[in-house]
Amino acid sequence: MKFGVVVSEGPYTHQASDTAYHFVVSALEAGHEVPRVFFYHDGVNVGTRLSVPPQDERNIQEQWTALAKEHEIDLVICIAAAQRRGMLDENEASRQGKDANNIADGFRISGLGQLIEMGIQTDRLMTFGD
Amino acid sequence: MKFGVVVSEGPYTHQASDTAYHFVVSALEAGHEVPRVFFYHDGVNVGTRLSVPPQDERNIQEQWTALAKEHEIDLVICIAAAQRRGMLDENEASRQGKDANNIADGFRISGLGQLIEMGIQTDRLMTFGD
Amino acid sequence: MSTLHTVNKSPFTNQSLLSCIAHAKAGDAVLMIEDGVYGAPAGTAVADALAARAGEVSIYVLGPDLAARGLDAGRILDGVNAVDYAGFVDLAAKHDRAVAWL
Amino acid sequence: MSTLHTVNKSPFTNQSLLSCIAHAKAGDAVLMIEDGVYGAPAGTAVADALAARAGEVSIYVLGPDLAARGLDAGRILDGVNAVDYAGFVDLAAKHDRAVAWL
Amino acid sequence: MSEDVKKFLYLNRKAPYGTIYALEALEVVLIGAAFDQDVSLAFLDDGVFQLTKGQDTKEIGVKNFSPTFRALGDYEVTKLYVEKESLDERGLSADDLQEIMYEDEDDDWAEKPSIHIVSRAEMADLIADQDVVLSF
Amino acid sequence: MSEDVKKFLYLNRKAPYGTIYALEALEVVLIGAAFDQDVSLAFLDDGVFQLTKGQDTKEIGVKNFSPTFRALGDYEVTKLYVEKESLDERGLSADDLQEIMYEDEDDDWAEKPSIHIVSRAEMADLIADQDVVLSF
Repeated sequence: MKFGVVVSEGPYTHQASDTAYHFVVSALEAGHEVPRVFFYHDGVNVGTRLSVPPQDERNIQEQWTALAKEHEIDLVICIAAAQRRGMLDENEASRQGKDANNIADGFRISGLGQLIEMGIQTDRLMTFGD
Repeated sequence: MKFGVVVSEGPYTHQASDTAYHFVVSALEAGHEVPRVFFYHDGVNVGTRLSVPPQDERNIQEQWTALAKEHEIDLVICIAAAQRRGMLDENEASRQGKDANNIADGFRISGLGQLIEMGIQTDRLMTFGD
Repeated sequence: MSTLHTVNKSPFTNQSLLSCIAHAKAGDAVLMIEDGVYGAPAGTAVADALAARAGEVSIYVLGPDLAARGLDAGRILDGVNAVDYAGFVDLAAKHDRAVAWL
Repeated sequence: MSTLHTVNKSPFTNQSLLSCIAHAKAGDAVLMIEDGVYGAPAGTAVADALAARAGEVSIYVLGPDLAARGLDAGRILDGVNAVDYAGFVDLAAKHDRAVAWL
Repeated sequence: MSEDVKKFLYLNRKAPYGTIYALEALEVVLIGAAFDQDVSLAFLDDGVFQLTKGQDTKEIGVKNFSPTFRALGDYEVTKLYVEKESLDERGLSADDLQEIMYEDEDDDWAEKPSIHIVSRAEMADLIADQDVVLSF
Repeated sequence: MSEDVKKFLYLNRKAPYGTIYALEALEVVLIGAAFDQDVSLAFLDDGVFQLTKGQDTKEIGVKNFSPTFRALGDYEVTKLYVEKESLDERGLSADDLQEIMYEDEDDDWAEKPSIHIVSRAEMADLIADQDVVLSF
């Protein structure tokens, strides 16, 4: 079965991104597919490569990046939500005249259409938020 | 009278940073002092210079930067909360081996001691959060 | 010695307003801000709980947040007074401490 | 055709669990996760509301979240079953849609 | 209805302005309208506050997005369900909500109301009839 | 007590792990302890869940910070007030909470409990007695 996953809250601040991660790991272990995870609202903050969590805590961004690489999951950060919250990739930074970008490896920025498409193309849509 | 102000939620996501801004503006207009605003929890995200809000919305970071400049308000972002959430200044970025930083003009990163000090040195502590 | 309590959550979703008024003391003030202003109108499922304390505790609501949400100031509970941001500052200055019921 | 409902907020603070069980239909499942697991123990102020629907609606709680919060699995309401993350996935696959009561 | 069309429900349970969920939900609805799915919007619990008329956000300095609901008909989003029990608890009636109309192309472009007041039981039936539920 | 010492109260009303507020509140308490103020911690509403014993976060992959409460005595943070009504509503009693002790330097280092179960009225009095209240 194909699962689509939405993550709506920021890392560490809310448990949503952790629960989503454990859900996706278990779904893949059970033989299901997770073609895409869509990060919306404060969920876009999961994709920053600038976070430095304490050494005895999990690194949420690195967990997602590694999982996506291993299982070819498309990690999409919503562009409209990202712009408000200061999440930019190299292209966006240059287009907006900003002098830095902060998107981590394995994440890409795209539009809300990717969320709707995920809802159409998967069998179940799971939302993790607040 | 001296007011200390804590902002605990991120910009746009929650109204807390807006309400805090209007409170500080009104306090200054009434002749009170606001020596420091302390950004904690997701409040640290107020200080990113990479946000690009829609043109018909307020720019929360720029509002704070301008107000701080005009009234010499010390805008402090908590370092521990900032590290988890990927908010870094140039020093921190270099110390942590990160290739970019994102703190806006007028904000500085410092420790939680600045919050306690603000509580000791002001007459009223106001908290805006969720 | 008295306290200004602020509540910023809808009382239909969150228990903060009820907890706040259960802990406020006679002579304190409660100010509803942000989504907390939904507690102000008369005729709701939470109005009685608030009205029951409106004698010994002064109840205020932030006018700009009321207007934003389309709540008619004419429909708020008797004894609840609207203030603007300057009035919010005055309340904070007048009471000895501020407690946010987040 | 049935629904998996998820609730992730403490029922002592937030109305989501009550709204969820008021909208769940016979044959649906409700899974409490994250801070939602505080709804699972017996003997609380919200236990009766949940127990009243535990016959026609299947009630589950996420075991890892229970353990994190120090809630003894032996004290949860009769008729509420604990699942792990794999069980969560199975519930999502088995029902026709998932609804998150955020 | 073609097999490629799914029933999408936007579940709105939060008040506007205090948090951004209501605004960002509306942004999804507008983008989603281009995908020609069978779209409904549900407003229950504090979500019913999104539709109140007379919203004036000038003094809080935040953009008033409530007029956008009146434009939904132009995007062929014409089914807005509002729960009566949620209105009642909040001291609201249908008269306190904005009038939101659409032109029915199947009925000689007659103007019709987009908002339908439904009972809690009908809301439960609506949820149970969906393929995809997006929660805000 | 010197005039430079203020009464600081940390107001804890949220459960642990679902959100970060409880953990980040504790981080403030630890740093704040160095400032030699008169510090109290209040646990009410869902905040009482922070102190439950037997927390095991291994499976959710999040750090268990509950042992840190037992170290507060070493930081001279020795006044933890827990509201009885909040415990009751949640089906909890004092026995469900961690034992948190400190050594009283004014009483020949006798071991004493840091947790005091108080009524709602006493909690209201405690709040009304503070100079600075930090809310989490």
